[in-house]
Amino acid sequence: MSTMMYRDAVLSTIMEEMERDSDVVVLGEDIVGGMGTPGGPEAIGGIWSTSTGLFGKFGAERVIDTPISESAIIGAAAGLALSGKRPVAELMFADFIGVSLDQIWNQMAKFRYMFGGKTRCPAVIRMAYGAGYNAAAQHSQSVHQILTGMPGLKVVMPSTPADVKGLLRTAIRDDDPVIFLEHKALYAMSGEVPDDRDFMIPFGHARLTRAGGDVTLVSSGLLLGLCEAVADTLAAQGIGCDVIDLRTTSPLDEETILDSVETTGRFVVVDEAPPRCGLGADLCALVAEKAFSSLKAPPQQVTPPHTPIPFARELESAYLPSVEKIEAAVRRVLNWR
Amino acid sequence: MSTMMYRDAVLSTIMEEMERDSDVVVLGEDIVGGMGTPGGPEAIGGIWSTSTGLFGKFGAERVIDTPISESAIIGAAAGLALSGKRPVAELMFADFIGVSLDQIWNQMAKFRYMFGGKTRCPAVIRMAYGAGYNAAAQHSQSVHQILTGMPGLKVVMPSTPADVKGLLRTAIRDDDPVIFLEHKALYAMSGEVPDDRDFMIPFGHARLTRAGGDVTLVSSGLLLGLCEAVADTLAAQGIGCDVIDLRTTSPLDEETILDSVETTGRFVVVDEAPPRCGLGADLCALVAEKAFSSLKAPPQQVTPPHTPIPFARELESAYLPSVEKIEAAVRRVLNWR
Amino acid sequence: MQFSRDALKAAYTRMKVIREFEERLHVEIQTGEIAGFTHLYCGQEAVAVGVCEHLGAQDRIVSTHRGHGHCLAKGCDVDAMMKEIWGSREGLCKGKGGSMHIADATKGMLGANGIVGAGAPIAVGAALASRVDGPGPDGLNIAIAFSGDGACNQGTTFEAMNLAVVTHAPCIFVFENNHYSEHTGFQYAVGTARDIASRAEAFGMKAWRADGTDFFAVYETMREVLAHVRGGGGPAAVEFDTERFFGHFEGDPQRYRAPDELSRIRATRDCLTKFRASVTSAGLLSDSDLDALDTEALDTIERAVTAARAAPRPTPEDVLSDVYISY
Amino acid sequence: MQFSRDALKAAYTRMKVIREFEERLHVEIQTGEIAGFTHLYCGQEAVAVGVCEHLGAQDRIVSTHRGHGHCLAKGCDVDAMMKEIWGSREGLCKGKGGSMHIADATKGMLGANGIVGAGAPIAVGAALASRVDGPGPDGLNIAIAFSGDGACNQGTTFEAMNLAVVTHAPCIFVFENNHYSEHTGFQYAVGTARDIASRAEAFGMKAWRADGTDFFAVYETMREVLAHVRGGGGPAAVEFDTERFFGHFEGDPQRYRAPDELSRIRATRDCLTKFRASVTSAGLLSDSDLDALDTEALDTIERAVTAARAAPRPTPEDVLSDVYISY
Ligand SMILES: Cc1ncc(C[n+]2csc(CCOP(=O)(O)OP(=O)(O)O)c2C)c(N)n1
Ligand SMILES: Cc1ncc(C[n+]2csc(CCOP(=O)(O)OP(=O)(O)O)c2C)c(N)n1
Ligand SMILES: [Mg+2]
Ligand SMILES: [Mg+2]
Repeated sequence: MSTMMYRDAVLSTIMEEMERDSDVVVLGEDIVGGMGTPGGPEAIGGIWSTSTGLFGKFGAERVIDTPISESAIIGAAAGLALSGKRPVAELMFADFIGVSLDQIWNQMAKFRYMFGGKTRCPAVIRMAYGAGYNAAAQHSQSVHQILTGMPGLKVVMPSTPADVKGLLRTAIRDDDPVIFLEHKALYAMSGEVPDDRDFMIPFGHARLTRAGGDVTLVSSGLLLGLCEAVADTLAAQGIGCDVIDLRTTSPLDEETILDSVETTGRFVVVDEAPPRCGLGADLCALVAEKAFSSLKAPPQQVTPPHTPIPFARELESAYLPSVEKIEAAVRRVLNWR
Repeated sequence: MSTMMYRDAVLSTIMEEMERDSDVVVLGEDIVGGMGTPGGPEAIGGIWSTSTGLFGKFGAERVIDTPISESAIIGAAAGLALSGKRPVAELMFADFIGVSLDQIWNQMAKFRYMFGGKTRCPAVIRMAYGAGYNAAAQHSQSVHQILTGMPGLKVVMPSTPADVKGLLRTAIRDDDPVIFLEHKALYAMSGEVPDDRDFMIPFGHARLTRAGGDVTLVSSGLLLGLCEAVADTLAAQGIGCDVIDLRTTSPLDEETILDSVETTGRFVVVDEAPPRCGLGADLCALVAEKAFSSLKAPPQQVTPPHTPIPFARELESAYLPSVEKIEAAVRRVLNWR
Repeated sequence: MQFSRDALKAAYTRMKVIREFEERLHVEIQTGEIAGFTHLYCGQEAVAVGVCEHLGAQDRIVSTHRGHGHCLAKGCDVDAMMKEIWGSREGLCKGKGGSMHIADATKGMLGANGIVGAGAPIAVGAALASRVDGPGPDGLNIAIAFSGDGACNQGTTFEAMNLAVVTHAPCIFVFENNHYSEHTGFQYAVGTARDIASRAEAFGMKAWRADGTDFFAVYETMREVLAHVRGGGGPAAVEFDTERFFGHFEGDPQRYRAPDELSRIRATRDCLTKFRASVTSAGLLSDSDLDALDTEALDTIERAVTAARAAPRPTPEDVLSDVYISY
Repeated sequence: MQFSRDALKAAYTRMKVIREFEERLHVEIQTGEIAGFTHLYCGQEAVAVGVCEHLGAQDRIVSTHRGHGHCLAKGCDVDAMMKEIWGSREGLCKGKGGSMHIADATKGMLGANGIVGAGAPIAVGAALASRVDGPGPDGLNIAIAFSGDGACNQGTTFEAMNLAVVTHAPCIFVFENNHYSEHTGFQYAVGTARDIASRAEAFGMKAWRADGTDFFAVYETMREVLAHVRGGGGPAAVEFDTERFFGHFEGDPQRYRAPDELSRIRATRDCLTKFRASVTSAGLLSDSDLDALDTEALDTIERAVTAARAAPRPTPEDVLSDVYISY
C-alpha cells in the first residue's frame, strides 16, 4: 500500500499501463505543456498534473499534445483504437463533450454494433467534471447522466484514489470505449492505494461503504463523502444507513442496490447532475420498478435544481447537494407516513 | 379547420409567422435547395419539404441556406436570437446534435442565466428525430431525453398536425430557446388543423387523448398512436386506459400525469429513447416519488433496449416499442399481485 | 503507364464491379426490397480505385455516407456487402449497419459514416497509430480520409487537417469534389473563390489536384502523394474533380442539375469509358478483353444479389448482441 | 493621426482602466476573495480598445474566456463588472456568470465565453441579424468575433468563417495572437508555416495583419477593415500580434516562457508605454495629461473594488431565477 492523491493515482496508473503495454497512447490539450514555447516540452505539465513526465518517458509518438480541437482529439482516439492502439484521451473539462459529442456518441460508442461485432474500440476518455470551484455554468458540469444513457459506452466515476487505480486500470485494459470521470474536487484527496501493478476493480460492482440497514443511500464521486458524513452523523443517533458507491454507472450494479433496498425499504440517491432525465431519476425508476413491494417510502433524489450552475460562492453552495439536504431526504423517507 | 399533413403544418406555421413578424428568420442545410447549382435556388426544397417556397417569398436575408456546419448553424441562431431576431434553425436530423451540442447546451440554454436574466434568446431549433425508416444508428435517434435534462431549454414533441401548428407557433413566439422535435414517421400524417393564425397551444399542458381510469399510459410523438391503439383494443375488453400525450417534456405537465395516476394507480410510460437516464425513467421516478401512495403496481417503462439502433427491418422492429410490448406492460401492471 | 495487363484488368474490374453494384442497387431500390438510405457511388469509381490500388491491408481508410465504392476498392467482400445492404444476418455487419455503416477492419476499412465530416479525425487517429508503429520497408503505413465537397465545410474536417499537420501524421485527405452536397452546389457552400485543396494548403500541408474521372490521373497523382506521405513528409491533401451519376440519395429528382447535365457527364466524364479509350488506343487491352471483364463483373453482381436475396434474416435476439465486448 | 485630444484621452483612459482593472484583480485574487477561474487581459488592451473605439452600441461583439478587456472597451459598466467578478447580486450578471460570462446586450456585448471557439458562430449570427436590418447611413452594423491563437484551431471557428463568407455576413474575425494557448505555443498548435490570417484568406475573405501592441496600428487597420465590411464587402479577418503579461490563468507558473520574456515584453511591447511615447513625442498630449488620466483610472478601479467588496451577496433563492423568461 502507498498513500497518494487521487490525481497521482491517475498519473501513476497511466504510467504503469504505458510501461506494460506499448499500445497505450495518451492524447489531449496541454498534456505535455510547453510545446512550441521557449520553455520547451514539459516546461509545465497538464493543468490537472495527470500527465506529468509521460512525454519525457514515452516520447511524442505515444504522448500526443493536441491543438484546441476536441472533436479531433476524440476522433483521433477512435481511429487509434480501431487501429489496434489503446488511447487514453483527456478532455480537459467534461463540459467539452459539447464540442465533441458526435465522436463519443455516434462514432466510438456505436462502432462495434454498427460494424456487426467485428471491431474493437478500446479507448478511454478521461474528463474532469463537477462543481465546487465556482467555475460557473460551462466548467462545472456533471455529464454521466448524458453518457450513461448512451448504449455502447461504459461510464466510471471513482470516489477514492484506490478506486481510481483499480478502475482506471480496468478501463485501459477494457476492450470497449470507457468514459472515465474524475471529480475536480477530489484530485487532491489522499488515500491508500494498493501497489500491485495488476490491481483492478471490475466494472459493474458497487461498493458498500457503510452498512446500516434503515435507509439506502446511493451516490458516487464527490458526493459520496457527503453521504458517508450523513451516515456517520445518523449512526450516532441510532439510524443506520447503507451507503453505496456506484463506481460505474454503466454497467450498473443493480443487485447491490436492490439487495439493500429490499432490506431497508427506503431509498435516497444523491447525484450532482440536474434532476430531469438524470441518474437520480434512473435509479429511482429502477427501485420503483424492481423493489416495489419492499419500498416503505417514496424513493427520493437529492440533486441540484433544474438550473445552470451559478458562479458566486453562495449560489454554487445553494445549488449543490449538501449534508443538510441529504439528511433531510433521509429523514423524509424515515418519517414517511 | 383545414386538413393537412404534419409536414405542411410545420411549413405553413413558419410561413405565417414569417409573414406576421419580420424578425423571424430561418436557416439550415439545403432549406432553399439548389443554391449554387445550374437549377438555381429552390430547384428543389429542403429534404423534409418543410421550407418549400420560403426563399422566394422572404429572400436570402431571412431564409439562409448554410453549408454543412451544424455548430455554425446553431451558433448563428444563437447570435441572431441575442440580436433581436427569432431564428428557426433546422437540424436535418436530431442525431446531428452530436456535432452542435455545445451551441445548444453551453450557449443558448445558459445565456439568460449566465448573463443574469438580462438577455433573451428566442431561438427555435427544429429537428427530425425517430426511427422507423431503417436509417440505422446515426439517423434514427430520439434526443429529447438528452435535451430535457438541460436546464434552460424547452422541449416540444408534437404528435399531430394540429399540435404542430399550435406548438410551433408558441415556440416561435416564445422568448426562450425551444427544441422542436418532429418525428420523421409522422411527416406524412394527415389531420385537422385550426385555421386561426393565432392558434397556439401553451407549453406544459399535456393532452388526455383517451380517458379510461384503470391504467395511465404516457407517451408522445409517434408512439402515442401505438398507445391509443392499445387503449382502444383494451377498451373493447373492458379495460380503461388514460392516454396522455405529453406535448412538451420541458416544461412537464406533472399535474395531468399525477392526477391520472392518483385514479388509476397504474403507470406505463412508452418512449422511443434508450432506457438509461431517459424520459421513461424520469417519469417513473416522478410517479414513484409524488404518487407513491396511489401506486398499485410498479411503474413500467416500455422503451427500446440499451443498444444502438439497428439497420435491418426485422431488427429495427424488434428494437422499437410495439403494441404487443405496450399491451404486455399494461397487463403487467393490471395483473400485479 | 507502367501497368501490367493484369494490373490494368484488376483495376478495371474493380471499377466495373463498383459501377454494376451501384447500377443494380439503383434498380433494386425501386422495388422496395432494400431498406434505409442509400447513396450511390456511380461516377466516382476512378477515385476509390485509383487511390486504393496503391494500398495494402495495413493502410487504413475512413469513408463517408457514399461508401460502397471505397469499401469495394479496399477489398470488402462483394457478397457480404450486398447481404449487408439487404439487411441479412450474414451481411458484413450482420445487418446492423446497412449501407451507411459498412466496415471491415481486417481490410483496413474503418467504416462508412453517416455523419458528414466525422471520418477525417478518425483517419488522423489511424495515421497516428501508424506513427507509433514507425516505418516498415516501404515507409509508413498511411491513413486516408475520404471527404466530399460538402464535408469539407464541417469543423471536424478542419480540425483534423490541423491536427494532422501539427502531429506530422501520415494522413491523406482525399476530397472528392462532385460539385454537390445534397442539393447544394459546391460553388455556394465552399465559400472561397479558390478550391478545396487551397484550404488544405493554408493548414500547412502539401496539396494536389487531379481529374477524378481519369483513373490514370488519379493513380499517378496518388503515387506522388503516397511517396511524400510514406516517406515521412507529413500529411497531404488531394482534390479530385469528379461526377456523381445518380441523385444524392435514391429518390432525388435532381432538379438542381442542368437539363442535359446527366447525359453530358455520362457521355464525357465516365471513368470507365475513359479507361477503355486509353487502354485500347494504347494497345494495352482490347475491347474484347474489357467486354469479358464487363461480363464477369455483371455475373459477380448477379450472384451477389441472388445470394443476398436468399440470405438468412436477423432474428429479434440479434438486436441485443454486439453492443459491448463484455458488459 | 486624426485624433482630437479628447479622443486620445478617451482611448488612453479605456486602455488604462482595463490595465488597472486587471492589475488589481491580479493582486486581489491572491487574497482568495475572488472565486472561480480568471483570465487577465493585461498586455492586449490596444486590441480591444483600438477595435471598439470604432463601434457603436448597434455593433456587436462576442468575446472569449479572456473577456474583461473586450467588455470594458465595449462600454460595460466598470462597477457592475467588478461586482460580478466578486460574485455580488448587484453584479452585471447578478453573480451568476462571473469572469467568464460577462455580457451586456444593451451595449452590444454578447458575452465572454468559457468555451474556446464558441463565440465565432454567434458573431456570424449577430452579423446575419444586421444583414436582415440592412445598411443605415454609415453602412451595415457589424459583428466582431474576438478569438485567440488557440481558438483558431477549433472547428467552430472555421465553420463560422466559411458561413460568413457564404452568406456575405458583415462579420469581422479579430484574432489576438498572444503566442500562447494555455501553456502551448502558437508555433506548435497552429500547424501552418504561415499565420492565422492566411487561413482566413483561404476561406475566401480579406485579411489584415497589424501590431496589436500599437494602438494606432490597430485603430488604423480597423478603419480599413470596417470600411470594407460596413460597405457590404463581406466578412474580414484581422490578426493582431500581441502579448499577454500574466499567466494563462491566475496561478500559472509560466515556466514555458523565456527567462527574460516577461520583463522584455513589459519593457518593449507595452501598449500603454507605446501610446504615451507616440502622443507625447507628437506633442498631442503631455506626460502630465497622461499622469492625470492614470490617477483617474486608478481611482475608478479603487472605487469599483470598494463598491464590489461592500456589495450585497446573492441569496440561495437567486439560484432559481433567470433560467427561463417563462416556464
Ligand atoms: C453532420 C451531418 N450533417 C448533414 C448530414 C446530411 N447529409 C448527408 S450527405 C450530405 C451531403 C454531403 O455532401 P458531400 O460531402 O459533397 O458528399 P457527397 O454526397 O457529394 O458524396 C448531407 C448534408 C449528415 N449526414 N451529417
Ligand atoms: C472547448 C474548450 N477547450 C479547451 C478549453 C480550455 N482552455 C481555456 S482557454 C484555453 C487557451 C485558449 O488560447 P487562446 O485562444 O490563444 O486564448 P488566450 O488564452 O491566449 O487568450 C484553453 C485550452 C476551453 N475553455 N474550451
Ligand atoms: Mg459532393
Ligand atoms: Mg493565445
